[in-house]
Amino acid sequence: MSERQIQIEVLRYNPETDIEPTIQAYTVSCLNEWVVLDALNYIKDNLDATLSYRWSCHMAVCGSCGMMINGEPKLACKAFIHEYSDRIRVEPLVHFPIKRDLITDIEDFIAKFASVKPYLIPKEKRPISDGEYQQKPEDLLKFKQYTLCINCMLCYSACPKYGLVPEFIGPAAISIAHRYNQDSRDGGRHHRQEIIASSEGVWECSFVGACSEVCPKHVDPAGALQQVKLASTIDWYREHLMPWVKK
Amino acid sequence: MDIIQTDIAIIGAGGAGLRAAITLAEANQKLRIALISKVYPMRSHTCAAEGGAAGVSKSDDSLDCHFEDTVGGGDWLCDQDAVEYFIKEAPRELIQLEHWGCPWSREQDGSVAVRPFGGMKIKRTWFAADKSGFHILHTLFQTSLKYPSIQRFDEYYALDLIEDDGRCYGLTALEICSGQIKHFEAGAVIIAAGGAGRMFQFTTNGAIKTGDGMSLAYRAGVPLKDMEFIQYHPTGLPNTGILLTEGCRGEGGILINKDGRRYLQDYGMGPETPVGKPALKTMELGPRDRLSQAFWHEQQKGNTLSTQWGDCVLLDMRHLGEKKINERLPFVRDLSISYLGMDPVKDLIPIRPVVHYCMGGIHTDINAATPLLGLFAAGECACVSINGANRLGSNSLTELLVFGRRAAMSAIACIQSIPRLGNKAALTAKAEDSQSRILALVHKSRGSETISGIRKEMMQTLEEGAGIYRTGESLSKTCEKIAELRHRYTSIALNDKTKVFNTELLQALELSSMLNCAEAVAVCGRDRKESRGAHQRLDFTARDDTNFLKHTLAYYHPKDPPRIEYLDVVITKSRPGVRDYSGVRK
Amino acid sequence: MGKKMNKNSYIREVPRASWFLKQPRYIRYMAREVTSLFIGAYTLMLVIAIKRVAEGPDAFQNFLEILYSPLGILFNISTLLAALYHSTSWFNVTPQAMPIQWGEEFVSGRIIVGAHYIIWIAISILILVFGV
Amino acid sequence: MSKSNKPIVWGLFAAGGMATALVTPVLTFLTLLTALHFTPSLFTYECLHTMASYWIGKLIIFVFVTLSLWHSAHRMRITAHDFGIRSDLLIAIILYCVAAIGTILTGFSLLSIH
Ligand SMILES: Cc1cc2nc3c(=O)[nH]c(=O)nc-3n(C[C@H](O)[C@H](O)[C@H](O)COP(=O)(O)OP(=O)(O)OC[C@H]3O[C@@H](n4cnc5c(N)ncnc54)[C@H](O)[C@@H]3O)c2cc1C
Ligand code: SF4
Ligand code: F3S
Ligand code: FES
Repeated sequence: MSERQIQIEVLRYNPETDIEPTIQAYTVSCLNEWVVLDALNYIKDNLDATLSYRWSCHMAVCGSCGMMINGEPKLACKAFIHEYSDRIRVEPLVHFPIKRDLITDIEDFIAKFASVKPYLIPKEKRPISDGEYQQKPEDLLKFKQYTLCINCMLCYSACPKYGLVPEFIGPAAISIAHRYNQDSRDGGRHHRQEIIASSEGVWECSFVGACSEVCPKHVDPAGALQQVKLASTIDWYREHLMPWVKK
Repeated sequence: MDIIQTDIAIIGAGGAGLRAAITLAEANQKLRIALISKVYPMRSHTCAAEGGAAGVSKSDDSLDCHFEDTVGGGDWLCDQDAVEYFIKEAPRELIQLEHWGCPWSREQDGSVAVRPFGGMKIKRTWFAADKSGFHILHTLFQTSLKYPSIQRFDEYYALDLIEDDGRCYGLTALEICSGQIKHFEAGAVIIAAGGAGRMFQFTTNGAIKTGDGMSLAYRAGVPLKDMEFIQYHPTGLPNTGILLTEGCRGEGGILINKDGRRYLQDYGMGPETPVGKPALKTMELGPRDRLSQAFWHEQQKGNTLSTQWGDCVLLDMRHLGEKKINERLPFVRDLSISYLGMDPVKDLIPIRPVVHYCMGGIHTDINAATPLLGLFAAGECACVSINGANRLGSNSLTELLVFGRRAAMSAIACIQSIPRLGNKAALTAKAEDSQSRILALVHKSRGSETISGIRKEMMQTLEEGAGIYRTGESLSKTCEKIAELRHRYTSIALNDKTKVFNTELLQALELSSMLNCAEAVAVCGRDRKESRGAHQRLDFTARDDTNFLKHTLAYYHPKDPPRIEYLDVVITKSRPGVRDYSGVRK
Repeated sequence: MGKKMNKNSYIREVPRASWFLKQPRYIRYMAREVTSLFIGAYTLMLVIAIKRVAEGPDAFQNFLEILYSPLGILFNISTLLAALYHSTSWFNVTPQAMPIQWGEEFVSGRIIVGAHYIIWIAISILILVFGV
Repeated sequence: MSKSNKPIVWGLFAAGGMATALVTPVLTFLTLLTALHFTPSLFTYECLHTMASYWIGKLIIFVFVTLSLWHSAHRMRITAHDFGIRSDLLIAIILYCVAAIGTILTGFSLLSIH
């Protein structure tokens, strides 16, 4: 197992004492198979117990450990040391306020996520005693990809539109709405349209595509958003040019 | 100190906590529900569960079958009335999740698909590819957003239960982002704070699984039950401990030693079954305890492969083919490639047993009620005793649902029937005490011990003394060591005095929880002088139903090791018998 | 670059007009967007050309004279480059915007992109054959 | 929140994007040839005039030019915003007006060709 001396430069910010964030560098001898999170844990345990960051699963599924690594939004538990040079810069996810060190305030995202009604609004109610809804594998495939989002918010950090227009509901939240819209069991699309087809919704997106490039779970939010635009456009033409056609 | 008034407080927003919250919200819109969690709900470790959730749904299966598999798998330490209830409710809960949108994998005809799991005679595990827990958690979290009465307190760390005169009246919790301590006044409290696998160095558990919930109840006088039973999962990645689900074997993966032999046949799980045609309840589909123990024996015989990460055996899935692996085990493939640089489609994957699950936990009865009035528990932190001495894979996710709901219903019944007459002054004083304890910890300026130092020693001693195979001697040593560590813990001091997001403080609190749990593990283990399920002693190799067909109860003591008591196992219809995974029997 | 906000959080402001210089992928995006300037100008040129055609051969000849100027040549070269960039960047993302499910499986993105390229080439050849 | 009216233009934008992606490169290539005095037959007065004298020719030219105009106008609106120009409404009005004028002009020109 090879080891390398790596300079880990971490953005530090303590709201109680600092006016501005500063960069602090730590030298860590890292095993080549480590991820950046391992290096942070090493620092926390051995060099500086005050360093603060979030993490839990260490297997890229809980979505806690999103941070900017060399300027790119990444999961620290899936950013392999061997892919980096001897100096790694770690900062909190951009576009989110910094609470402390690598910890950001994500309430804005949580509120937006909740606002799109991300739950099944059944097309037809079914009592438990009737068993499960029938859903063919091909129907499952229509939305499966969008269920894989771990809410890590890397896409929000990558999306310049969210940075410029903070009201933008953003990639992950709209993708989860799309996920339910595409579900054969769901009938709640028009409820969600009220929110996601608004100006702060999908129309803030100009298909930069950065969200999909950084998404660690290949959710492809960019794709979801364009599909929502297409569907909303068809809705619009239908409502305005053919008002007699029922929704 | 701020007081937050609520009807029912839930500690933990993993699968069990969310299921409880939704039950409460549906039962009565007017209930004030406080859902308290130290991480945002979707970060809870339920998200890591891969394989699936068991419940009888197909016509070739039966409740009796699920019952037998579970009780036998648990080496007859399960409370059979609880198991019966669990099994009866299981299908209902899984269907309910389906109705909430859980993306279960499907058969061609549109019905929910099931896969085989270890120790089961019939395929009955519902799965959503190999991200079952992830989908369950997210479905529950998203569904919970429907209910405005569920008030979430995300990133609040529960500190102490507030109890007076034998009844629980709420808790104190630290608002992590501000460092302030809040007093939650509640008519009932449900603990759903997950497991404690982080006591061990090599584990599939996430950083948050530090036994806080167990410790909360334990310190409030509620016993921890059957803590000696720690499940090792046979197939973890050797470098990180990341789990490769039992589904790998369920779909047909095989285990071989360094000579290419399917060694499980040498440990009572043979005869060998054809490669790629797994037979239920035998060979690779034996139960976890047996498989992990077989590894240990292979290691003793020198049949394991020595790698840079220690001794391993090999998991061979190549014969499944790329298509099936992508469809059924995409996450496993992704994890192996990312974290080990090996692709199960073409490589043999080295694996070794890894600490995975705590069978033991907060003692509850079949209603999810603890002996402390007003306190309930569900999920991995609880021990209703459906898992006995060894949990069957995929029973736990279902347990979260069944007993999460059960705990909620019991809590409602409790606040309706039992008046809430706490002594205000006494309760406030207790809350103040809790606050002072934390402030003292933060402000203490000089300490001779470090958190990481004590943690490391704790992990080491558990590994040495309470691993797959144990002896009286190793366990006694571990007991002493942990008693010493608990004592030394009082000499730690924090470097971080910041209020906002003081993660060092959290680590200190978590370490104390783990030490409490670890001591229970070691002491309970030392006193159980038999081998049963996941608790295997080299000095008492046989199961001893005369003396130990009993649950161990550990009672907390602030300074000394816990007091141990025993409780009879509830047996309704299945007398202890032989656990047979030879595949010979029909 | 930033400012302090209430609730003690620190906000890093995004520079309004220069944000895209931060990352190559943003520059690629802006390049794609800026093609619209060229395509727009070119289309206006077409509008004028059509108007000149309507006005008669002399008017059209005048239009051609402008086209012959060095500026006209430069403009056409840059428009060609912009148009090529626009086309490729457009086709490459079609599968995201319009996934196609065929039976159970989704058609692979490569096939969708490939199909667009084939149609593009076919149309271009057709126009070339017809137009030259 | 109310539903946005952007779909009106977005429909044209998307259709125009596809149309220009398919056709514009080869057209610009032909005009470049013209500018370099290798005038292809398409860009002679006679050819254009003949094409535009048929209804089908008019239609094709009109649809293409219009879509292309609206595509660019809409994208430029976004681009202006991306460059930090925040008077979105003003920009939108200007650009869409240009596109509308272009559309009308093209329509009239084509109609007057017989
Ligand atoms: C890798 C892995 C794979 C697994 N696969 C399967 C499987 O396939 N099938 C199966 O049946 N089981 C499986 N299990 C087991 C199962 O996933 C867990 O037992 C189960 O998810 C535990 O759920 P829970 O709700 O009890 O706790 P968790 O999901 O762990 O949630 C605990 C909650 O408590 C909160 N909490 C903890 N302490 C505090 C505190 N002090 N203050 C406030 N909040 C607190 C946390 O924030 C969290 O929200 C697996 C486990 C692991 C680790
Ligand atoms: S869409 Fe992808 S990047 Fe965005 S939150 Fe979900 S998983 Fe993360
Ligand atoms: S990066 Fe942003 S602009 Fe749209 S395509 Fe993704 S949300
Ligand atoms: S620690 Fe869970 S995603 Fe990185």
